[in-house]
Amino acid sequence: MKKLMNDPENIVTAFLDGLVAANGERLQRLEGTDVITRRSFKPQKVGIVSGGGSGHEPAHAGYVGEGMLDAAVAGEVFTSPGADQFLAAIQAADQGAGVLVLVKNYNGDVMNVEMAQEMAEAEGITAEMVIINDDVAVDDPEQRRGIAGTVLVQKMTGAFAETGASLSEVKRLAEKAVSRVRSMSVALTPCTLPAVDQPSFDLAEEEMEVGIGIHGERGMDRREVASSAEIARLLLDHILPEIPQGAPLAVLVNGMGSTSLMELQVFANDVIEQLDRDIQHTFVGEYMTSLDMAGVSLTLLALDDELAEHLQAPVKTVQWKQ
Amino acid sequence: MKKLMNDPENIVTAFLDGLVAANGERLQRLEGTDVITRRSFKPQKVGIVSGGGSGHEPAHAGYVGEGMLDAAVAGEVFTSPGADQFLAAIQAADQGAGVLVLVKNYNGDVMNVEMAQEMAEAEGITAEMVIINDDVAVDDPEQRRGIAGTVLVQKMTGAFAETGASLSEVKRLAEKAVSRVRSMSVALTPCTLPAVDQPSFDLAEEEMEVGIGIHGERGMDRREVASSAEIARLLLDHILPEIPQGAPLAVLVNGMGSTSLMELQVFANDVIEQLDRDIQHTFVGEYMTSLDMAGVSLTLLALDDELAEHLQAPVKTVQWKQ
Amino acid sequence: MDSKQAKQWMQKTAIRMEAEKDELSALDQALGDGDHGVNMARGFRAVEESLDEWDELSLSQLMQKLGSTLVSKVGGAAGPLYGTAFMRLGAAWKDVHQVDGEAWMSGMAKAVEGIAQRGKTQAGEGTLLDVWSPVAATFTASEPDWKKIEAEAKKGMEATEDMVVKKGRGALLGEKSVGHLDPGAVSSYYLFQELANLMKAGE
Amino acid sequence: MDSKQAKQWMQKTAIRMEAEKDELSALDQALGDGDHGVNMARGFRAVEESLDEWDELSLSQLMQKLGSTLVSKVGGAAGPLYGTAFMRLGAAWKDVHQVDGEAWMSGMAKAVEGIAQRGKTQAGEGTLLDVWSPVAATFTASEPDWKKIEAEAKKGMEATEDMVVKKGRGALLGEKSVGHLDPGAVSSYYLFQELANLMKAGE
Ligand SMILES: Nc1ncnc2c1ncn2[C@@H]1O[C@H](COP(=O)(O)OP(=O)(O)O)[C@@H](O)[C@H]1O
Ligand SMILES: Nc1ncnc2c1ncn2[C@@H]1O[C@H](COP(=O)(O)OP(=O)(O)O)[C@@H](O)[C@H]1O
Ligand SMILES: [Mg+2]
Ligand SMILES: [Mg+2]
Ligand SMILES: [Mg+2]
Ligand SMILES: [Mg+2]
Repeated sequence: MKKLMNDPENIVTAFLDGLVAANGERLQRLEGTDVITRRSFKPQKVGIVSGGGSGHEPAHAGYVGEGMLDAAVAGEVFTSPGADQFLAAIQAADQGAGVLVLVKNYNGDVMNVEMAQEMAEAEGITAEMVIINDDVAVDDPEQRRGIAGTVLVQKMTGAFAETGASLSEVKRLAEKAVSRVRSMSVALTPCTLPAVDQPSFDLAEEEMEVGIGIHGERGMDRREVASSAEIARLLLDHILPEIPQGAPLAVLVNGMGSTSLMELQVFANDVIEQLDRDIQHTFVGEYMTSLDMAGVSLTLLALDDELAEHLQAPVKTVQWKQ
Repeated sequence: MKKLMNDPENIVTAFLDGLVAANGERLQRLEGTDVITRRSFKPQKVGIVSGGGSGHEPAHAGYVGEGMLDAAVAGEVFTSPGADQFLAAIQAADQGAGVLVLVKNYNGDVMNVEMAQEMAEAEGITAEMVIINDDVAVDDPEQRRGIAGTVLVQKMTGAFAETGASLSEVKRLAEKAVSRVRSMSVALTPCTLPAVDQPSFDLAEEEMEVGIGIHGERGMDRREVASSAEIARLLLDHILPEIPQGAPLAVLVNGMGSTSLMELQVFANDVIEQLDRDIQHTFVGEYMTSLDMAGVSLTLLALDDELAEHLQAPVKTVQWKQ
Repeated sequence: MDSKQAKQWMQKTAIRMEAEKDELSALDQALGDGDHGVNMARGFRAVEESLDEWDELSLSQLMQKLGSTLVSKVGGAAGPLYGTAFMRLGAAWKDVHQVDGEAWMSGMAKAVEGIAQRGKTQAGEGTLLDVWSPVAATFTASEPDWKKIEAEAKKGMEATEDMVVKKGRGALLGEKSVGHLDPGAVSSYYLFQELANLMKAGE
Repeated sequence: MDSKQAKQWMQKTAIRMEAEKDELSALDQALGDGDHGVNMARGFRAVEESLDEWDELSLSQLMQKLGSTLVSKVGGAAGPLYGTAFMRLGAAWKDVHQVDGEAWMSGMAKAVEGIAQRGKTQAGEGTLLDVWSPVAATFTASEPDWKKIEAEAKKGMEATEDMVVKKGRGALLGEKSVGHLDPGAVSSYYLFQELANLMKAGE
C-alpha cells in the first residue's frame, strides 16, 4: 500500500495542519486539540458541532463555516475522538445559545459525546445531541450507522441555526432531517488504513460488497459485481420503501474515496433515470469517504418546504459552497 | 478492473447525461454532440471554450458556468474530440465578440482546434487559440503538456472575459497566465481505461512514477516511493526555478483521481511548509484527474495584481464555486 | 495494591498492549473496524509517558488520570468504557491508599456499573463487560485470590467467542458474530492478567 | 479506382482495423497513450455504418465524407491527420470518376502535403507520414504498381522502428522512442495494404 504521507501515526495532525494552512482565512485549529473551528463565531447563534474518526474527508472539517458547522472534531483514522475533544469543540462553539452535536450512530462517538455533554453540563453549557442513522443496510434502527446522509443533515441544521433559531428548534429540525434521510453503499474495493499494510477485507476481482459502512468493515452481503444501472436499482430498492411517497427528493451520490467523478456521474445518471420522482437537487461527489475505498453510496432525502429552504440556503465552507 | 459503469463504449455519453441531469439549472448538452454549455450566454461576451479527451473530470465540463467556461468539449477517454465538436462549441459560445479556445498542449487537441478554427473562420466567427503547457517534467517547451495548471488559466481567463474584455485582451491575459504557471506530477499507481483490462503501465509496490502526464503514459523517471515531504521537495525543486522570484503565489495541489483528500491535505501541508514564499491562495482537491490513478500534481502560479484579481473573482460552476 | 504497584500495573499493561497490538487489531477486524489494538496501545503509551508526571498523585487521583487519559487517547468505544471504569475506581477509592479485598470489591462493582451505564449494556452481550463483570464478582472482603481472578478473566474472555454480540460494531453481524473472541474482552483479560501477575509476585 | 472500389476499400479497412485494434493499441501503449487501435476501429466502424447512406456520392464526395467522418470519429491526433489526407484527396479528385496513375500521383501529393501541414511535420519524424510519403512518391503517371506500393508502405512502416520520434506523444520519450514501430505508421500500412490487395484482385 502506497500513500502520500509521512509518519502514519501523525497523519491526522498533518492533514489538519494542511487544511488550516490552505484555508487560514476561514478555519483555525483549537490549540492542543484536533478540533477545527470557524475563525469567527456568530454571537448568540446555536453552535453546531460534529465530528468522528478521520478517514472520511471532507467530513467533517471540510464542512466548517458559515451555514454549516461551527466546529468539527477529528479522531484518529476510523476512531471516535475522545470526550475531551468533543468538550473542547462544544466550549468553542457555545456562543451563549447552547450547542447541538450531530453525531453519526457509532457506539464510540455516541459514548464520547455523552461524556462530553456531561462535562459541558457541569460547566453550565447546554449541549444537545442528535444521532444520525441513515444506513438502511442495517435492519435494526438502533444499530443503523450514520453514513453520507449525515452531511445533508449537517447542511440543513447549520443553515437553520444561522437564522438564529433556538436550540430546541434546531434540534427539532435535525431530528426531522434524520427521520427523512436514508442511504446505502456498495464497495468495489476495500480500503487500507495508513498504519496498516493490508486492506480492510479481501474482495475478489469479480465481487462487490453490498451494504458496507464507512470504516472498511465488511458489508451485509457479497455478490458478483454488477453494472452501474444494476447497482442503482439495488440501492434504490432498499432505500425507496423507507422514503415517504410524494415528497420531493434530494439525491446525493457519494464516492467512497477512489471512485472517479466520471463513474459517479454515470451512476447518478442511472439513479435519476430509474427514480420516477420529483428530484429537486442532485449532489454528486465525494462527501463522506472511506479512505481509498472504491465504491459509492446513494442517499435520498425526502424534502418538505422547511428542509428544502435550508438545503438551498447559502453555505461557505471549504468543501461545500453555494 | 472494476468500475461503476455500464457499457464502457458509452461511458462518455452516460457521464455527460448524468452531469446534465444533476445540474439542469446550470448546464445543457448541445444536441447530437458531446459539448456541454451554459444554459444561458452573456451577449457580447468573448466566448471561452475548452475541451479535450475525457477521463480528467471535473475538467472540463465541471468548469462551465459564470466566471469560467462557456462550453466544454468532451472526447472519448484520453482522446481529443474531433474538430466538428470543437466547432459546435465555438458556434455556441460565440456571442458576437469572438471565441477563445483554451487547449492543453497535445498534438491531437491542437490539430483538432486548428481545424475547427479554420471552419469557424469560414463561417465568419473569429476563434483564437491559446495553448497551455505547464508541465515542467518535459524539458522542451514545444512538447510540454498541459496538466492541472490548465484550470487556473481557465479560471482567470473566464473571469476576465466576464468583465466584457475584448478577444485580444482576453487572449493576452490567457497567454500571460500560461507563461506564469508551472506544474509537475507523480503517480503512485497507474490508471485503467474503461474499455481496457490492464493498467496503463506496471508499477511495483515500492515504486513511484515521476513526471507523468494525465493520460496514463509513463513518466520521465521511476524511483523508490518517497514520503509526502520528499515528493513535495522533488516537485518544488523542478518547478521553482521557472517561477519568477518575488511574485506572490497561488498553489494548486491536485489529486490524480483516487488519492484521498486526507493525503492531498498532508501533501499540501508539506508544500506550504517548504515553500518560503508569499502564498495568497491554496487549492486542494481533484481538479484535473487521470481516471483512477493515485498520485498528485503540484502547480505554482506566479500572480500579479491582474491575475490575482481574476483568480479571486466570483465563479459559479458545478465544480468550482466561489 | 498501593500507588506504586498501580503505576507498575500501568507500565506492564502498556508493554503488553504494545506487544498484543496486532493480535487485538486482527480480532477487531473480524468483528469491528480493526483498530482496537492500535487504540489500546496508543492509549497506554500515553499513560506510560505520563507516569513521571503523576509521581506525587494519590491512588484515587492516579485512577482518575488513568481514566481520563484513556478517554482522550484510546478514543473509539473502548476509550470511554475503560475510561469510565477507571474514573469510577478513582471515585470509589477517594481515601484509599492501599486497596484491600473490600476496596477492590466495592470499587470494581462501581467500575462495572459505569461500563454498563456508559455502554448501555449488560453481561452476556459479547463485550469487555464479560471480563470485567466476572472479575468484579470474584473479589470478596478477604484477600484477593489473584489466581482465581485471572482464571475468571480468562473464562469471561473465552466465553465471548460463543456469544452473539449485542453492542458495538460486532452487533451489526448478528449471528455471524458467533465464533469470534471480542477484542475488548481480550484486552481486558490482558489488563487483569498483568494485575494478577504483579500482585502474585508481590505476595 | 472507382467509387465502388473506394467503398470496398473502406469496408476492408474497417474490418482490418477492428482485427488489428488490440495490436495497434499495444503499439501505442509503448509510444503514446494506448488508444490508437480503439480510435481507428471506432472511426472506420462509423465509416462502414455510413456506406449505405453514401451510395449516391461521387468519388470526390466519398473522400470528403471519409475524411470528415474520420476527423469526427477517430479524434485524437490520428483523426485530423487521416481526415485531412482524405479531404485533400477529395479536393484533388473533384472531377475524377476513375482514379488513374496520374490522379493517384497528384492526389497523394496533396494528401501528404496536408498531413505535413496539419501535423507540422515532415518525413523521418517517426509518424504515419513515413508511410504516406513513400507511398505517394511511388505513384507515377502510368498504371500503379500495387505490389511495389505495398512494399514501400511496409518499408516506410518498418523504418519508423529506428527513428527518434519527433511529433506526437512519442516525442516525449526522446531517444527512448527508438525501437518501437509507430502505431500510426502501422495503421497506415494496413490501409494501403488493403488498397493494394483490392486493386491487385481487380486487375
Ligand atoms: N456499548 C458497548 N458496551 C460495552 N462494550 C463495548 C460497547 N461497544 C464497544 N464495546 C467494546 O469495545 C471494543 C471495541 O473497541 P475499539 O475497537 O477500540 O473501538 P471502536 O469499536 O470504536 O473501533 C469491543 O470489542 C467491545 O468490547
Ligand atoms: N504531429 C504529427 N504529425 C504526424 N503524425 C502524427 C502527429 N502526431 C501524431 N501523429 C500520428 O498519430 C499517431 C497516434 O494516433 P492516436 O493514438 O490515435 O492519437 P493520440 O496520440 O491523440 O492518442 C501516431 O502514432 C503518429 O503516427
Ligand atoms: Mg474504531
Ligand atoms: Mg489518445
Ligand atoms: Mg475498533
Ligand atoms: Mg494514442
